[in-house]
Amino acid sequence: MEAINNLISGGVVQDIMFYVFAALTLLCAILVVANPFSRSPVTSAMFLVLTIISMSGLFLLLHAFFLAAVQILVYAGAVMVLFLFVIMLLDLKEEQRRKIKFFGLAAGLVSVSIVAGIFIKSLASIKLTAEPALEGETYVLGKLLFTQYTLPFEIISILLLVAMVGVILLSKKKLE
Amino acid sequence: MHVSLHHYLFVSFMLFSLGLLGVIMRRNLLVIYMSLELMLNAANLALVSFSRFNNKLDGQVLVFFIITVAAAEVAVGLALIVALFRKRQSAHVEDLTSMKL
Amino acid sequence: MSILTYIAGWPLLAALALVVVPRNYRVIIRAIAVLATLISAVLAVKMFAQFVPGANGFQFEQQIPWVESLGISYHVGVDGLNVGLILMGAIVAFAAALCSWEIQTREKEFYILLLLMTGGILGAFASLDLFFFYFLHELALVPTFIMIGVWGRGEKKNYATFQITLYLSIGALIALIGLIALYLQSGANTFDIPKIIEHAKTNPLSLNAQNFIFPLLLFGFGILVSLWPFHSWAPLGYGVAPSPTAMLHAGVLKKFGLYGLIRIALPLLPQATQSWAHVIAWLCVGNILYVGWVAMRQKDLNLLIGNSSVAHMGFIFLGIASLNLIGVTGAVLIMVAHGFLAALTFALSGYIYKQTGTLQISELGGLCRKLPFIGTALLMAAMAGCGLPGFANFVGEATVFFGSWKAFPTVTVIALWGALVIGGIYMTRAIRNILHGPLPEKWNSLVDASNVWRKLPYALLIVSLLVFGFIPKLLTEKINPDAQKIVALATGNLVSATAPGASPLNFVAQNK
Amino acid sequence: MKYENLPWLILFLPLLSVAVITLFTLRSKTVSSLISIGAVVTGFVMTLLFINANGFQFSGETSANWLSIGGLQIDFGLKLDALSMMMLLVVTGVGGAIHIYSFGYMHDDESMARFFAFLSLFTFSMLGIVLANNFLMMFIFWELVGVSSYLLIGFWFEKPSAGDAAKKAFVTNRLGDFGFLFGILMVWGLLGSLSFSALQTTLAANPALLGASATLAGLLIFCGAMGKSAQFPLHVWLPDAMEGPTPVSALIHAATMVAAGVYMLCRTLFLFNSESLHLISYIGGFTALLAALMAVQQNDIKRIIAYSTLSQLGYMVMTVGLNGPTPAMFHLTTHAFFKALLFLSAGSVIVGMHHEQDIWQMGNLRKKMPITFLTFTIGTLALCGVPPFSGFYSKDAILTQALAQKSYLLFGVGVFVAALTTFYTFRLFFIVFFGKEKSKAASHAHESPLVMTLPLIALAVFSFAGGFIGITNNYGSQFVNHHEALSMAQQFTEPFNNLFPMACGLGAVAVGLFLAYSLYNNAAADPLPTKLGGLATLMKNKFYFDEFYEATFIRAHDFLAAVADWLDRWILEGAIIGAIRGGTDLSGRALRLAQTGNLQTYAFLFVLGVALLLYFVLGK
Repeated sequence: MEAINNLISGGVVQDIMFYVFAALTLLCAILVVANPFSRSPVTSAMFLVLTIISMSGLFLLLHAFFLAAVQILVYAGAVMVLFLFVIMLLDLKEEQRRKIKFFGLAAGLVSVSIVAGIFIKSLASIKLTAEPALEGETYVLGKLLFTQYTLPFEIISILLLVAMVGVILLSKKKLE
Repeated sequence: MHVSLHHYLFVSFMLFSLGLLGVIMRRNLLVIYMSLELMLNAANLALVSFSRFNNKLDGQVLVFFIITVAAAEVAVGLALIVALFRKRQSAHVEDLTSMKL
Repeated sequence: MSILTYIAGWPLLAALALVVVPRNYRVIIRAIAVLATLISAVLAVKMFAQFVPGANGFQFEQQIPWVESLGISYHVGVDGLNVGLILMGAIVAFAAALCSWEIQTREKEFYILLLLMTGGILGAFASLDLFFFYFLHELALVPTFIMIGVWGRGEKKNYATFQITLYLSIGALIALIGLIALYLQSGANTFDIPKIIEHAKTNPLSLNAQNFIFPLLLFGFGILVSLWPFHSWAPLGYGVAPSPTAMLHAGVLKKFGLYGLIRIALPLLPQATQSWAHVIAWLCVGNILYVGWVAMRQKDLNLLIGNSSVAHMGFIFLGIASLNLIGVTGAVLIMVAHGFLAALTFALSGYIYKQTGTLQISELGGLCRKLPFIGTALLMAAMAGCGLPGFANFVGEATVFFGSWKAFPTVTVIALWGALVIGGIYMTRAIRNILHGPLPEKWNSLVDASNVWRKLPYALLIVSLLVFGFIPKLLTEKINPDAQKIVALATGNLVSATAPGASPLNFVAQNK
Repeated sequence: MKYENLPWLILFLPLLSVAVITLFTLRSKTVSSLISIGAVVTGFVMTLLFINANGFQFSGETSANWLSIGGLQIDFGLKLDALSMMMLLVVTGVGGAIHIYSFGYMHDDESMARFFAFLSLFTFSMLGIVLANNFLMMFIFWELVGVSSYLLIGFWFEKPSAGDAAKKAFVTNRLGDFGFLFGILMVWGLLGSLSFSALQTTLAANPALLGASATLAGLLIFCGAMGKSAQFPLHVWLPDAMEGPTPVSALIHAATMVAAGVYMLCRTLFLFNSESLHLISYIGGFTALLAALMAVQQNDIKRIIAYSTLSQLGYMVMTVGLNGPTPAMFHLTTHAFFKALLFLSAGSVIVGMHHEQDIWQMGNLRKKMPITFLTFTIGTLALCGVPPFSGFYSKDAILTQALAQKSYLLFGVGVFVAALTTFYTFRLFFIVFFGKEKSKAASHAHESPLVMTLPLIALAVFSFAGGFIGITNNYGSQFVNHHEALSMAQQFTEPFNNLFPMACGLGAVAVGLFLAYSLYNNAAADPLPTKLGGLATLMKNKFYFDEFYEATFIRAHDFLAAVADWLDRWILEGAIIGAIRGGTDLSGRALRLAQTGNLQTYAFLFVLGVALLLYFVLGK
């Protein structure tokens, strides 16, 4: 038991877990965007759920326990249910395999390479300041939210309310 | 090799690129929307990892907000898609173009 | 609160009030508009009467700080230069509101825009802060475009709207660049015009800065005032504009650029003004002679009036270019006089259009028989337009001639020819073809302006022209002391304006 | 100065009457005309009072500041001296007679109130010219006179010819005014003042002040007179001006306004140097000759008299040019009387003939219209210069002046014009009043009412006696070379002091009368065209001046206007505005290509934009 604990805190297991979760995340993400077997949005949605779950694993590794929970609750729970609900509602057939447009492909590649360029460029300028040493974040995070970030917090809640009203209005049958 | 910030950032970048590719190349509105979520999550991951390696919690607060906004956005966006679908009977991007060259 | 705030404020307030009046209460809408402008006009007359000629500094001043870090404040006040303009603007606005009965569609919006325009113009003239000076002008300018576009007449409406909007926006933009450059270069860190001028007395702007800013102001304002060769928007725009809009724009709003030149460019950019004076003077020839000829060819009454109004701008520019007390005073005199005159002519052409449905000169004729009142008024307007003594225009033009004679004798002689001969030719031709001659059968049903309300705007404008024509001292004794100050600033510290390196390019290079 | 306020009243009463008529009484013909007549008659009485109180040898000024801007000081001032007081008498006196006459003449016109308003406006402006004490005041009233003349010529505006004539008169006058104002500016620029008395003092103290531009300035000022007094080459408007009602022709285009040029020359004589005066005298002589020749072949009764006015004005201008302001003003005054008389009599004839103006439609009117016949005869005799009518004295004074200045050519012209004058006047006289009735209207002609004939009689008295009641004396005191005061008897025999000019003048009259009698007594058609051939055609067509101006001045301006209009339309509007408009349009079209409506294209562009932003923000 002691040995296992050491193994975990020693970082080797954490490293392994990172690779596992990262690989899982990316693999599921690929399957969301480009699934060679199915074009159905349902499949994509299901893989998105997997992506999100594996991402919350990454969050755990980063000691963001609260966020990991929220991620699963909000994303994998609420948001994805909404997605699936809409997909079912619209009763979408499996997407036909249209030809990939050359323009789309080119645009995608160019965009990605641009992002990659920016990424590499900015990586160079990153300097690590300290070793990660935060513990018991959830309590601190809560305190931060309700002290320093009270105003944004309230605004966000209003935003949610507005979004709710907006959605009700939008989904009324007759849009004027 | 010890896992460092760069590893997380690389994953975040990959996620983001995948999302971007999806947005630009896929034609189904819903899938595009999911790709957008991917991109948002990529950003979240980057923020959380920055927060972790900088010993500051502000990044996590931001992620918290992003998740909330994302929830609201998904709700509104999906409602729009539904409304659009009712009008056009399609969730296909190319069918939605109405401008003429 | 200064009386000036009320003069400009009432119309704006009334515009707000109109927003909540339901659109089918036409009488109330009209009444509110007329009443608001009437109050403005009465207050303006009161202000004009109370104005003390030659008092030091500005009168009826009011200043409320707004953005203190940039030095922007709401600052209004009058001196001899703008007191007449505000009076003229308020009276013209009242007349324009009275003439607006001819608008029959979307009245509510029209009156709101009209009142906005009125408040904007009066505020711009009263304003002593560069920011509000420009902002209020734009507030008045934008409704013009809408009014021409929506209530304009004729086939070329869209074309003309497009043109005038683009052209004037470009002019305003150029002027804005100049004003911002002026703000930055003056170093006074304030938008307050008197403060900038005070500051410039001890720290004059560098020659390079002056030579960079002055052309911007000249051509920016020049476009707004239809300085040749940037004039072609004017006849076109006025040709299609509904007459109240044309009255306010040609009469009042157009003077803004000229006023800006006198108020800002002359005292702040003296050396540049001196080196550009020749250019301005010769551009006037374009306005006076060339546009006069163009006016001779016009077959549409509004185009003719529009061109003649452009020609009149030439005299004002000539007065400014002469850079002496007599010339500048004359320029301000014409600005006031031409305001009344332009409003009068456009109001009359509007009436004729309303009655006959056409302004083609060849279609008209003999109208004096059926429209004695309108005919007489048009005749008087035409006579005032070709500089007949008794009307205020003559005083202004004669003064400008006396002023410019010493500075630019050749240009003065050409301007004389334009004023006396060419002006006489096209005005009498128009009278001959519109009012004289036999009355065509189809115009037998025309109705003259019969009741007091219909006659009032015309009578008011004519009386104003006559009063200032007979007793020009009313204006000159007010203008004189302040024109003196401006001229002293504009000609005072004479540094050779053609010093080496005085080109705009150098300025840009040094500032990089 | 006693009664200092009286001149102001005299000046402003007519203006007041204009205001009252236009504002209140436009609907009532009688009230309006009475107001107008009252204003001018009161003015006449006041003038008499004023002269009675101050005497003719008095000279004074009264003024109020009108405009004062730095170096430009303009007074609204009245100058009262013999010159202006005598003119006041003429304007209010002759004007009053004509006002009263108009009451009868215009009685059937529905716009009579308007007519009297215009007439009062004219009287106001004319009085202003007479009383002005500085150049700008004079110019102001100069213009006002021009416009009232414009209004009155175009009074019957529904007649196209009236409208055209009014326009022509206005524009031609404007040409003269252009020179006038130019000259005023020049004088002001050099001498720094506008007031006549100040200018005279300055110039007397330092005659070289005008320097090299003295001649030019003089000629430019003369341009004003050239327009108003219809001197060659700006004479073309006056005959056309006869389109106005006859009282207007009498008042404005014979007695007062056209004389304003001559008056102005006399008023500002101190400005002119000998070269400019020389040129002026030749222009005057040439005008006199030209107009007399044209008059010979005209057939419209008013036009004949109009040409004779032109010719007489030429006489006066010539005399001023010969440095003889006194004879010029003398002739101006007598001419005002007899020419007004002739016009009014002609008007009476026209009314009697039911608005027929062709003399070849008239004939034998002496029996039908005895009073008119009598007054017309007096006017004719005075115009021709038959002793002892007033014209004889003034014409003789002119010829004497020409001889005294040793200007033999102009003397010859004067004598020749005198002969021509007699010839064409009697041609008119014989055709209209003698011979047979040449139309039905002539046989049904009738005498005019008393309100018209009374003024005729009053004017006839002055036309007869104007020569020896001392007019010369009064003018003479104004100028350096003035005559001694003469008694009436001496006045009466004055011409006999210089027998040679008198003899020439009388001889010319005799020749003219003989020719006219032999050709036109009992003539049914004009015999001259066959005798003179081409010359008669030239005369009849006024030497083609109208056509010449049409082809040059008007065409040139129209051509320039067309060019300017073309430039404006295609270059300024087309190219410059077109470029702005087109540029906006083009960039709009180009940018539209980016708006495909395809979501993914937008997304791609969005990425590019973000990348660009980041590139700038993060550093290059």
